[in-house]
Amino acid sequence: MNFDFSDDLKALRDQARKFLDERCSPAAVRRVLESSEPYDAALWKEIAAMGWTGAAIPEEYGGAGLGHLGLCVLAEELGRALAPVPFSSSIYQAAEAIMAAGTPAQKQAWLPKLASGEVIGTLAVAEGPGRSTPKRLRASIRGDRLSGEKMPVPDGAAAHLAIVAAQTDRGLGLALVDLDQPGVKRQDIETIDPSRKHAQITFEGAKCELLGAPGAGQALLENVQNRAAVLLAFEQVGGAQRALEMARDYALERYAFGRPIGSFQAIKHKLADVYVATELARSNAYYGAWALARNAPELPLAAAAARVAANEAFYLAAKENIQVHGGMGFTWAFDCHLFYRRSKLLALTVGSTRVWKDRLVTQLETSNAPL
Amino acid sequence: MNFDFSDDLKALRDQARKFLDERCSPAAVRRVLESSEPYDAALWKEIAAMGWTGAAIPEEYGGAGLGHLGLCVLAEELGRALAPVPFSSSIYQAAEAIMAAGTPAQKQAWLPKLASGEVIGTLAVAEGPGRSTPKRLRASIRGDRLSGEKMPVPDGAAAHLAIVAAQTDRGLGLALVDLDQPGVKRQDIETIDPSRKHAQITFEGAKCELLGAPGAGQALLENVQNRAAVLLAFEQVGGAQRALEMARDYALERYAFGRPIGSFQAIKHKLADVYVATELARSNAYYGAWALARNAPELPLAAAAARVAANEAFYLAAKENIQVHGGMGFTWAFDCHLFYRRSKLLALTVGSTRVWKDRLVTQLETSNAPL
Amino acid sequence: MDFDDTTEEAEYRSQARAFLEKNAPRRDGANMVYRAGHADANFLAEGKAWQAKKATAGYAGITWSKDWGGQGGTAIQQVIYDQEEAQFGIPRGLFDIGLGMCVPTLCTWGTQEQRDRFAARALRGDEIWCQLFSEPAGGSDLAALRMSAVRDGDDWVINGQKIWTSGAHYSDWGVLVTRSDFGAKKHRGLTYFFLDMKSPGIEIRPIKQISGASHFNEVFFTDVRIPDSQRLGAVGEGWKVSLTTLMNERYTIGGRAGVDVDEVIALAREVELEDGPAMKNQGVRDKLADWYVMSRGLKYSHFRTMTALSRGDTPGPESSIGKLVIGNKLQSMAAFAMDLLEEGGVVSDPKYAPMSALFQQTLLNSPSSRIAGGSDEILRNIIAERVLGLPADIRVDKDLPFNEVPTGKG
Amino acid sequence: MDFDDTTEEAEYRSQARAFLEKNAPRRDGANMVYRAGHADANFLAEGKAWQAKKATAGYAGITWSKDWGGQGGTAIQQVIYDQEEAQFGIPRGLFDIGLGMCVPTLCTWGTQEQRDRFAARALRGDEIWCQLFSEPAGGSDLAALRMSAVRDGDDWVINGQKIWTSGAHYSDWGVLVTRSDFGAKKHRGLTYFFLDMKSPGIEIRPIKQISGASHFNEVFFTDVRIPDSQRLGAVGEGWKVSLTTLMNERYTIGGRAGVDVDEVIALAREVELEDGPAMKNQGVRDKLADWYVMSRGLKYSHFRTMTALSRGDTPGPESSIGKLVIGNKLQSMAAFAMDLLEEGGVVSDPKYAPMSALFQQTLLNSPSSRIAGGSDEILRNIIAERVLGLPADIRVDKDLPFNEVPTGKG
Repeated sequence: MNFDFSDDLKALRDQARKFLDERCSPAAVRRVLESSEPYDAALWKEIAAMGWTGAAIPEEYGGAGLGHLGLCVLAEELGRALAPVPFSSSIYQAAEAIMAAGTPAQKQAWLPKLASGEVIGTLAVAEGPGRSTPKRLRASIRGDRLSGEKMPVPDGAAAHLAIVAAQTDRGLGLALVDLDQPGVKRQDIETIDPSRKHAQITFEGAKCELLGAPGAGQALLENVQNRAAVLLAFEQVGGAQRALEMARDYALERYAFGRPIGSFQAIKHKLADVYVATELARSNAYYGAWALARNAPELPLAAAAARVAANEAFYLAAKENIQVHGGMGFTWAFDCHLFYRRSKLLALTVGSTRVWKDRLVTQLETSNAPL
Repeated sequence: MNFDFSDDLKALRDQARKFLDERCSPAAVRRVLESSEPYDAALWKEIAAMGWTGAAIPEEYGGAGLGHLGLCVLAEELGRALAPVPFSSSIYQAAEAIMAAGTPAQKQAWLPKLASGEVIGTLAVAEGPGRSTPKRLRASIRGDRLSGEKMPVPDGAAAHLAIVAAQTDRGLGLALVDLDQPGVKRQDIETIDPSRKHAQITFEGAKCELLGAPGAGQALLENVQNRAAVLLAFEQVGGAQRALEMARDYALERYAFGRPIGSFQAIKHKLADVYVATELARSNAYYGAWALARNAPELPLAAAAARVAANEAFYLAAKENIQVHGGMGFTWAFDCHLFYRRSKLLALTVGSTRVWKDRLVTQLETSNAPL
Repeated sequence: MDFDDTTEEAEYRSQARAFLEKNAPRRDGANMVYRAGHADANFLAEGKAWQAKKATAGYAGITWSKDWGGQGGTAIQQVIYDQEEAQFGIPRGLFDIGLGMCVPTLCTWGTQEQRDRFAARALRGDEIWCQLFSEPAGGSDLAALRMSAVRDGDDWVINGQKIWTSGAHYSDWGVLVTRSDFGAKKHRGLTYFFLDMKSPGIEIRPIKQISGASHFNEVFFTDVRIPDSQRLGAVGEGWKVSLTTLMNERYTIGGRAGVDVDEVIALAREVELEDGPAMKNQGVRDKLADWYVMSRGLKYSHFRTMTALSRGDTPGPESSIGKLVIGNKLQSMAAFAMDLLEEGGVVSDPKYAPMSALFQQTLLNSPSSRIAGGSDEILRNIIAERVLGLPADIRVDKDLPFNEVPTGKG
Repeated sequence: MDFDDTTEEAEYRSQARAFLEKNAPRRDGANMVYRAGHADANFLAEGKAWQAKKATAGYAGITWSKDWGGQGGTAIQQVIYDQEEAQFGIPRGLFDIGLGMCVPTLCTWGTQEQRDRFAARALRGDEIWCQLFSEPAGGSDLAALRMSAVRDGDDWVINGQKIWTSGAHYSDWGVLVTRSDFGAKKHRGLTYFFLDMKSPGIEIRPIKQISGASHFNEVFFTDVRIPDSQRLGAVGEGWKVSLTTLMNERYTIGGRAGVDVDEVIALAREVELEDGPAMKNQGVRDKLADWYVMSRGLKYSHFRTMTALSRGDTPGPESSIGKLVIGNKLQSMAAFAMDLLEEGGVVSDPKYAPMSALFQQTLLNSPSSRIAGGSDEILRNIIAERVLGLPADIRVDKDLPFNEVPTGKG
């Protein structure tokens, strides 16, 4: 039994934490939150230089070939630091999609640039509020031209490359679109977490090429979402753990009625429940990492379980961290809300708990995974 | 604003509580629980003699004509005392069904005897585990003969009269059946709460007459269930209140670590939550009582809300009462389990929370009740 | 059992409604969300004008005794007026604290001259009052306050900081609890004053909340002088006087807090899920039913309280269940409504987010509603202790001299 | 990252499996629910015979040091053996407490003679041990125990009552904590013994639980004499010795507790709701997903703990999350499964209730699983204090002489 990360990866995690503690303090997150800066460009350069962006990209395409387990430990640290960089859009989604379905030419064209961080990619699916079912999406591909409107697109303003879900004459497909062209209009969109910017993108006959077969869009999307769900789960576990530690530290230092508030059972038991949720999420995420790294047939089930547990753990940890901080907790000045915003943002990226619970049970119905 | 019971009814409630405190202690409930006694016959005689069974039955049919508000306050006390008598089957269900749909002759034949308690009635719908949808019921009426198997039938062994849901050539109907006849076989069935006995009843061409129109069974059932739901909600609120008081008293008297366990926030906050649930259930039940007493168009919505709140409050109060009692709480010797058993029994009589939540939302969709 | 007014109540209601119809616009979307927090000059002027009208018509200080300049009316009359007023679009929130808490304390503990000087002006809205109680050192633990008051001739010199003061920046007067003796036990050694908010040495800074709004202020005191004649109650009796203020917290009707299940239902009717409208989804229906039952449970609990008021009884602490249930319900409804919108749920731009981003705003506001005015934890303690009669928490601070109570600071 | 054994582990596992295949039947429905609680003579004989076989084959006392007669093996070997044994139908539960807690305490604190006299017999199953700790006065608060031990010559005379003792009626020996000094502080003044369960003056009464089963006993002591030579640790040091017993609580693998989400899923596949199979109902699916995530979260947490063991680390108190999650999950799953059965859900007769009334039985059993062996509240305290490092509850009893600690009695 060796259900844990290797010592090398643990060492990588420790380096990553040390680096982010210095370079990505809450103040750095706040700077992006309170400005129109699309992301922390300097930080992005540095983590790219350290090879994080290329961690799971094969060496032949300029990656570090660390594999997905390496990406998981980095994701946990990026989540813990609330890093205001387009990592999840560019790596968990765009790069994963190209690795999964790209032609050799497409891989050659984009993966090295995504690995080096010089190109930022994103995945554009949603067209406003509501479930993005294949039949409901309006964007469409005619020949090598894409038209339609996507909103919200994570890192839509910063991205150079978008993978866009759109209708083809053979059903939903994915289009690779270079965003630096006249047929593309972008506009910032206000969301609950401005430390990760989103945009509305309008495509007016923009030049594009297909990624994967014309009708294969939905299957491809679900595969990419499964992979992203595991990686996001590690970000969420990292965030939950940090929020729990913040609450614990405050409960030790803050006194009321002559004693640390952490000595009241109302606080102790609240944080015990947060701890339990976080540990259950972590263990489900580990199983997801195992399935992701091996591309195991259990991935769809493992990813759904990891996501459901992580969505709930991070949101719980973030909202109860505010509660433990009392009045100061809901002020702009304290950092609690940075975690609260991010927890809800991540809980909706690639779809809500409701959707993933349904995906989970569908797997129980269909797959032969041991119950 | 006078959203409360009248002083007369409050006086009735006080009498009822005083009487039941003396005559229906937990020991009395336990006697039925631990024996094959179908119910506490002596207690039944006394409450009938006091006119409780006839409370909501019109005087012309030998009732007290107290109306349904009177029945509500009695229900709360019977629920508080966990009274081991066939009150809900005979009064909330059988008598209500006959009052709602009986011919003058049927009312004349049965209501006076139900009012006096000399006849015990029940409603027989379920045919084993699972939802009793009209299409799924197998019992059938041919002419004046009923065949089929009903299980579990509350008070099925004690009852003289059953109102049975069965198929007619025009859809589901209700049959009035005198149970003291050869075509009827009964067998006791073990349930989670032997202080309220249930039976399996087999009808083999038993003589019966229709109650209401042949095809009107489902509509009639739903109406009777709405009325019973409000009355059961008062029993549940009474039970929840009593369980909460038991837990509170024990938390005051039981010491651990040199202090009453009721001084620990884990216990204080648990009981505060039980109190909140009980008060919300009480208020919803009051609104149900108002709608029941006036036969208001809001009854289906009010009944569903009352039932959903009451199901959850009594079960929560009963299970956390055990928790507060610790080790002694799960012993046979302590009375906590009497409430726990009853809370789950009542939560399934006339259908589960799941079903009633659905009925509630259906009302929101269809009725014009002010949202 | 009915929801009808008594004859007197009906009469009072129709008069109130007539007054409102004549003097105020019906409430609608546009004038719905008047907030006192960020009040501009314009809003202040409107608010004062409206308060003057109310006073003239006899709807200010409805429950106040006549010799305070009130109407000597009943609590139910107040509730009835509030219910009616709630249906009109008028400026809200400027006077609740002053008329509900501050001035009644002044009238209870002050001299007749002080009553004459302040009560009428407050009722007419000429002067606005705020309450300066909470401090950084003490949120739930009010008596932990450290603002020092040192006697100097006929004055007291005040130094320290208050926090969570609504309306400090537009208030004319304030009530204030200070610590005049750091060596006395925690709940002794407090002294209570009222003061001119324009006094030299007061600095007011708004507190920005998660939502971006600022409903509260920090108030810094540097050598602020208050004449001893503005002391209420004896030196060291400040706790007792504070209790009067907190008791006086006027019984406010459980007005609907922004979002209720009705809004979620409205959304569920609109939103399409994979298998049709959200309203048809059993998982969604389960949650709607839960929130509906809580929402209406509170509504009917409120009717029961009103019934008690209507009979002249005073509602007990059981009314604290409202805030406990609403705060958590708000947060869970907002989070779930956003889930129904999927990836698009994160958008908080009112141009694109359904119902003008009501749910996104609620998600960001709701944490404060679980804390401000009594945290979930304090409310559960109140219910456990005052309603159920369970013991108070063990207190290690009560009998210590204040300057020996552990604070965790060096 | 994998779930594979190391070479050594794989080797050990295959040997263990070979032993089991050769000596025991595969587990099936019939022999699945062996319970120690109500053990008849037959079950005892089988159990002892099986334990003897294990001992001979070297699978008893796997982690015990050799000089106690153990195998000097590792914790992971114990886990591996337990995993394998769990798949076979053998008598369970007779020796866990004795070999896990009692005898290790004896070996730690007793003399070499005592080790020689008792350890081997216990390992071979010739003698069964029970633990006499809890008392009516102290469940969660173990140190509140009042059983008195009075020195009389070379003996001690014991009076009082113990409770929640599993297997008292078939045990040969027991370990016992008593209070030898009521004037000393609560955690001093305790003295620890082991004794012959057949000693005169011991009366054993089974405790009937809600479910009707009796897994525990009350044990009454009337002038029971224990020779001083059977004292473990110094007089007044009983608390310290007890801690050894509790520490020694063998790391037991989180065996599936009767009902898990898998059983609810099996039911949901069968049951028809108004709109088709329960498995297709979104409300049901939401709940199944929640329980699945908890269930597998615990499973993979257990794998993480095993990994630690496999590396020779000792798992910390974080393993207490299992019991906390399982107890509540059991109760809510049982209640919900019964809801799916509607009116018929109340039937507990295995002839008629689906899955032989598994869910009805679980509803009645589950309250004990939230209390016995550490209540939800105690477990949350353990996590908060030992994992998160939050302060202990305020103790008013620790420094008082025991006979001055408030008990609420007169």
